[in-house]
Amino acid sequence: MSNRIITYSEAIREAIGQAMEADPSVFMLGEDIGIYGGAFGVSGDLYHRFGAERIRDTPISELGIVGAAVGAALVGMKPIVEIQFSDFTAQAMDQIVNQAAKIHFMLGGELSVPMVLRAPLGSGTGAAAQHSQSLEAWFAHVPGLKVVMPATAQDAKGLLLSAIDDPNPVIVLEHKLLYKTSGPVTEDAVRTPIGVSHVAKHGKDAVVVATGVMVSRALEAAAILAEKGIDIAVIDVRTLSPLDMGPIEDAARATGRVLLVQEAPKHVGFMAEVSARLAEGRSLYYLDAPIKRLAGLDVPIPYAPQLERSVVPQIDNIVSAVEDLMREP
Amino acid sequence: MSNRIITYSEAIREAIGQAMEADPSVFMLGEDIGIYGGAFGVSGDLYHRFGAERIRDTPISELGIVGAAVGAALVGMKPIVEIQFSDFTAQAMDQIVNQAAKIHFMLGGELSVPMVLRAPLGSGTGAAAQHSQSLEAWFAHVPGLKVVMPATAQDAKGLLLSAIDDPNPVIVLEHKLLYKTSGPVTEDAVRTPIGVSHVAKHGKDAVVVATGVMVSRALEAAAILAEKGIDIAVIDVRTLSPLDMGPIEDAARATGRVLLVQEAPKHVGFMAEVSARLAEGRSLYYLDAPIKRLAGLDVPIPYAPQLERSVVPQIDNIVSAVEDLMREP
Amino acid sequence: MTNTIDPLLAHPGQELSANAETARTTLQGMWAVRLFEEAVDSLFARGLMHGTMHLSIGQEASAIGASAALRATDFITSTHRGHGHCIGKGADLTRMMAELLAKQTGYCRGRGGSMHIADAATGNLGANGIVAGGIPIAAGAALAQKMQGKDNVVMCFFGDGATNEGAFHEAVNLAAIWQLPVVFVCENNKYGMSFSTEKSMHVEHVADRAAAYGIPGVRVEGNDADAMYLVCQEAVDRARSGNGPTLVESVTYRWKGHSKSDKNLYRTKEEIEEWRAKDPIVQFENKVIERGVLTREDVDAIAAITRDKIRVAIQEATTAPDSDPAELLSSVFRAVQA
Amino acid sequence: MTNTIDPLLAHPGQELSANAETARTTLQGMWAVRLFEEAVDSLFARGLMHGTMHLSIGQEASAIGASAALRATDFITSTHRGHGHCIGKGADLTRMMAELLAKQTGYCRGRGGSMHIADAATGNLGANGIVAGGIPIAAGAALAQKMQGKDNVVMCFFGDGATNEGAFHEAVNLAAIWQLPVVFVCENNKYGMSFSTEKSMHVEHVADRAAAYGIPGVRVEGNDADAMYLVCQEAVDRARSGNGPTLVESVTYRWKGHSKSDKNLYRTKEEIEEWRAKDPIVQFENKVIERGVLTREDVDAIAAITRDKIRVAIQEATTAPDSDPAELLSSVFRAVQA
Ligand SMILES: Cc1ncc(C[n+]2csc(CCOP(=O)(O)OP(=O)(O)O)c2C)c(N)n1
Ligand SMILES: Cc1ncc(C[n+]2csc(CCOP(=O)(O)OP(=O)(O)O)c2C)c(N)n1
Ligand SMILES: [Mg+2]
Ligand SMILES: [Mg+2]
Repeated sequence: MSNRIITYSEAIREAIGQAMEADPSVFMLGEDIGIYGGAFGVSGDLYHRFGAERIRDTPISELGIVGAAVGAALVGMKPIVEIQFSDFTAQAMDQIVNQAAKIHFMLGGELSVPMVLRAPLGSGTGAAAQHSQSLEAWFAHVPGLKVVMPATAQDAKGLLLSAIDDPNPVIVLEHKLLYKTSGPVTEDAVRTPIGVSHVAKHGKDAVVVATGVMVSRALEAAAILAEKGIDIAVIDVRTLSPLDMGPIEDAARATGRVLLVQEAPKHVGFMAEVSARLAEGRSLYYLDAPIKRLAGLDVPIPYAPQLERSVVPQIDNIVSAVEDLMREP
Repeated sequence: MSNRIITYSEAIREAIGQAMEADPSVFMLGEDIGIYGGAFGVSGDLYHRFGAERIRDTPISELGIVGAAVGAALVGMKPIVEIQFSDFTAQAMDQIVNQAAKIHFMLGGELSVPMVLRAPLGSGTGAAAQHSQSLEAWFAHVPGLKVVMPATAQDAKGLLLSAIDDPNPVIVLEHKLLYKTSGPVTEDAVRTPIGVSHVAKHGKDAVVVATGVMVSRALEAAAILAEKGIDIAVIDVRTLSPLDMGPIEDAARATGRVLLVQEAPKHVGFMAEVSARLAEGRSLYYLDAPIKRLAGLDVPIPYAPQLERSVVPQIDNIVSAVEDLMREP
Repeated sequence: MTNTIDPLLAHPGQELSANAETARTTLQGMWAVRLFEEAVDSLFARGLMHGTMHLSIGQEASAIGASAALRATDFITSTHRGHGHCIGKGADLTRMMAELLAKQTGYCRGRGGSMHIADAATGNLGANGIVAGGIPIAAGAALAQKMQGKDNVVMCFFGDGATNEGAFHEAVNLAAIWQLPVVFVCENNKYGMSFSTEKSMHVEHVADRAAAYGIPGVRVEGNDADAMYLVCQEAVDRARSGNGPTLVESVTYRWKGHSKSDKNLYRTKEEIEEWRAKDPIVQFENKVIERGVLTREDVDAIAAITRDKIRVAIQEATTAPDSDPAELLSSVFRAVQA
Repeated sequence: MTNTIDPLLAHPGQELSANAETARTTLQGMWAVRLFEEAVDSLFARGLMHGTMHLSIGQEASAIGASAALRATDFITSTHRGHGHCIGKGADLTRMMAELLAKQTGYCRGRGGSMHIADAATGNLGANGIVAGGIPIAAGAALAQKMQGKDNVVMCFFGDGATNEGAFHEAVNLAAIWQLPVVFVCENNKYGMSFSTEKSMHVEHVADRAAAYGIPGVRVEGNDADAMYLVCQEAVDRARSGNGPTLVESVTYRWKGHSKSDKNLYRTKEEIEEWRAKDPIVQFENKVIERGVLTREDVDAIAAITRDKIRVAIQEATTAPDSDPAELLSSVFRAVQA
């Protein structure tokens, strides 16, 4: 089981390739995933390896595509849908939420929908408000969906493999800025378990809980903070639903100070749930400072680079937020 | 300004009628709102009063309907869209979220979308998983949308009137079980301000924060608890976005104990935000007990009456939850 | 013990009313739908049933005639008005009734109710509470058949109103470009709730919409089980032999209101009466008797036998255990295999 | 000070190339689109522009010919590939360029970029980053005209790929049943990103899809400004006189890749060359010269003048202040009137 440094995109492509080799019922469908290789180049050469039937280009019809995946999944296939930008899941919400998420439960348990829906999310590419959202909170709020957000190349592969194995619909949200980042990735088809939060870094002074691209920003902030003598833990919430609070609560108890970081707008976002769970877990009795959230501003993502940067947390914002937290009470 | 006892449905209808009389640019569009009078009878006789042009029946095309409302709103009309069940907003999410919510900001501020979208939400009618969701958290998470949930007949009228006045898109989520409930409602077109939480009942031992039908359940629970010597405050969060935390924080400080109640599944639901805001508001330093949430189970809403009741908070669940809260620490 | 109607038999290219065997199964099927729904109507009226109901009384020939063109291994997707489709595909009447009565033995263990009956064993991929929700699903199931190299067909039922949804457009287009083995059966009962097809479309016939997808669009008298069967048989053959989808428009009518809240303000008594006169069961009974395929006694016996099955269904369902809240939390996800 | 091209002039029923005045405005419009986008392409390549860009070079006759059929009070909705539509409707070139350069003086104050340019003053209700997102909006704006008793028309631009979206279906149906004053202009450039119309539809022409809505569907050579104008003029007249929508299929081609990430793997060099040979500007120039309406010197002067306007646009935009983060939080909602 050797490791190489490959990109996050390559890791996803490798996972799909290995799953398709292992199981003829796995196939991919989406817009421009064939000869074009995907809007973000993720499917790449898979079309040449597996052909047009299994790397299936579709018309621009997100609702139809997801619905077709649901139908195929019901009768024994294991479709992987790529939605070009996660913003366009808005077009397909009926099939995702009213169909895929509910079928197993609502129809009594005999049928199930082993579908994977992959979509890039997040800002940072100058694509403006309709191509830059972080909508993970929508999916996490829907019973019947599992929701993962890989933050590393290894997890991009490992979580996707677990998602493909899973007999339930799994939403895989990939941050666009991560596609070109690299990291060590096992050659073998090693699974990252769904439903397990990951301690990306241990630390004793405070804990930063983050998702997606914010995990790497938190780790960079940790390095800066270390120089200032502040030792933070970083927890990567790889799975938003079902949520594993174990490592988060352990770190919160151990450090007494918690910063929650997300790119999405703050209001009714995912990190509100982490905060509420900590409250229910009696954080009241062990925290040294109020739980702090650092999140995107409650605005649509603007186009201009300086505007875009200003509305979502950057490394220095995380550094300052931790410093503020350390000054409490 | 006299008050009569009328139903929540009648109050909505009255608001629409008064707004349409006052302003020729106000009109309604939706499925079966004309001669049928609306799936829940809300539009009632408006069709006979205002005719088929202004009480406009549409084909079954939620995305098209909302999009048409957006377009009409852009050029000076004030459309009120009725979506038959709020679950079907899933069909229209692109127009609601990628268009209506973003246009004013994204296009630079000249254009705006003075649209109202009304939709019934919630369980309790045996309509099962695709007709019973409470999706308020989705909308509240989207910058550019205002979101209200009237809990009384007066507010059903007053918040709708404010929504119609508002130059921005407002989502009005009405609980189906409230349509037939009655209360005193001013005859005049009195507005309930958007963005103001309401103290439905004062109390000194604990505060219950609730939305929609949970407000009346909380008030009924309060009566039962009063007999047991427990005096609770009840806050009606009439506007989910923008959220007014003032009365909530005041009551939390005054009582030291907080129960948050929503019908929607707990995970990443609206009340997580209230909890997180309290945490940020330094609740750590003044609360006597951990903040507690009482919410729907994280399951799709089932059909069978006994199942349906078991998955969302009932009056006795609120009573027990408050009692538990009082036993802390 | 199952409580189903006899499997639908059909002889390709031959009318259902042409011989005793197929005439019998057809009549049984139509009676089962009619009597099941009459029972439901009455249970509902007496407060013994919960939720809402969409009855297809008056449309029995459409569901039963169409289903007769399918094999057991073929699939269907259905709608909120789906009792007929379920029965046509071979559902157990007791389990259907148990579902509507919110019982643990119901098809959905009481979690779905009338709008969500599915039956994996008979290839019923589910009724759907979302108008047009099943259409993309049908296309996907058909895609799977093609990819798996199977020759099963998917029959996709939906209403006239559903053809105004984007889901219809996207799904039919996918089926057309990929030439999928699916038959789109639009049951045009003239209204989507209260909105008539004259108002909801600017074309005369739903079948005209096939032109946008380059697939055949066929209009058929949906109250005539024979006609329905023959048209669907041809469409099923086309699909099965790899020649792609067909849009079948079954012209029919629902006698009852859309659902329980319907006051029938959008249509006239005369119109309803006109269509009651075109009762698909009476028409078929008269035809088989005229043809000498069955006697009056035969057809009466069929109705009586079916009535018994419905009685059994109600009895068995009523005495079944109520559905169990304890299992809900563990039923959201299928367990992951270790 | 504004930096716009001359308002598009047209004489109903007469080709744009038929007289000097209209020939001049048409050429100016097409050159403005071409040169604006060439400038954008180069700014982008040099790293001076941000985000992504969708260029309509090669499609200029379609946007400009169609717009020529509109009045100032008419409306348009546009797409991700919308520079031509904006310019055709009279947008200020400096403000467009400023938007793309992320400036405070841009149409969207730097918040929207290329995909979101709107201009209330000229009736441009906005480009749209969502494929087919503008189509229901156009129907709604047209509904408003009708309800307000105005005789304005809405011209709705979208691509061939957009016709596969449910939004197209639902919106065109609404426009058809309500006979709204809207002209649906589908710019069929043969591809939705990499997916060709041969693969994405099972009908030959986008115009065939009009049949599903009972509205006229007209196919026109989109690289011929005259043809485009005449067909749109007729459709606009139809709409304005209360006779409902038309689906115009403008057959054209984009020379450049879909966006910056495009490696053109899905089409051949030959195909691109074939279409480059059908350059809409060259065609129109040759035609007006042949007709003796303008001279070679005239047409060269038009190009030169337009080139200057683009130069001014870049210069003015470049020196404008960057857009300001401080105002964002207060810009999400329009303030409520007290
Ligand atoms: C997406 C969606 N919109 C609206 C509804 C509400 N609704 C349920 S059935 C119905 C009418 C459907 O008409 P049609 O498709 O013709 O079927 P029919 O009821 O006539 O059998 C409507 C509007 C729904 N269930 N789903
Ligand atoms: C709903 C949606 N799906 C997908 C995309 C990504 N996308 C942007 S443009 C485009 C191709 C559009 O094709 P067409 O409508 O033919 O317009 P063209 O680009 O050819 O002008 C795609 C797939 C999008 N922006 N919106
Ligand atoms: Mg119908
Ligand atoms: Mg195109």
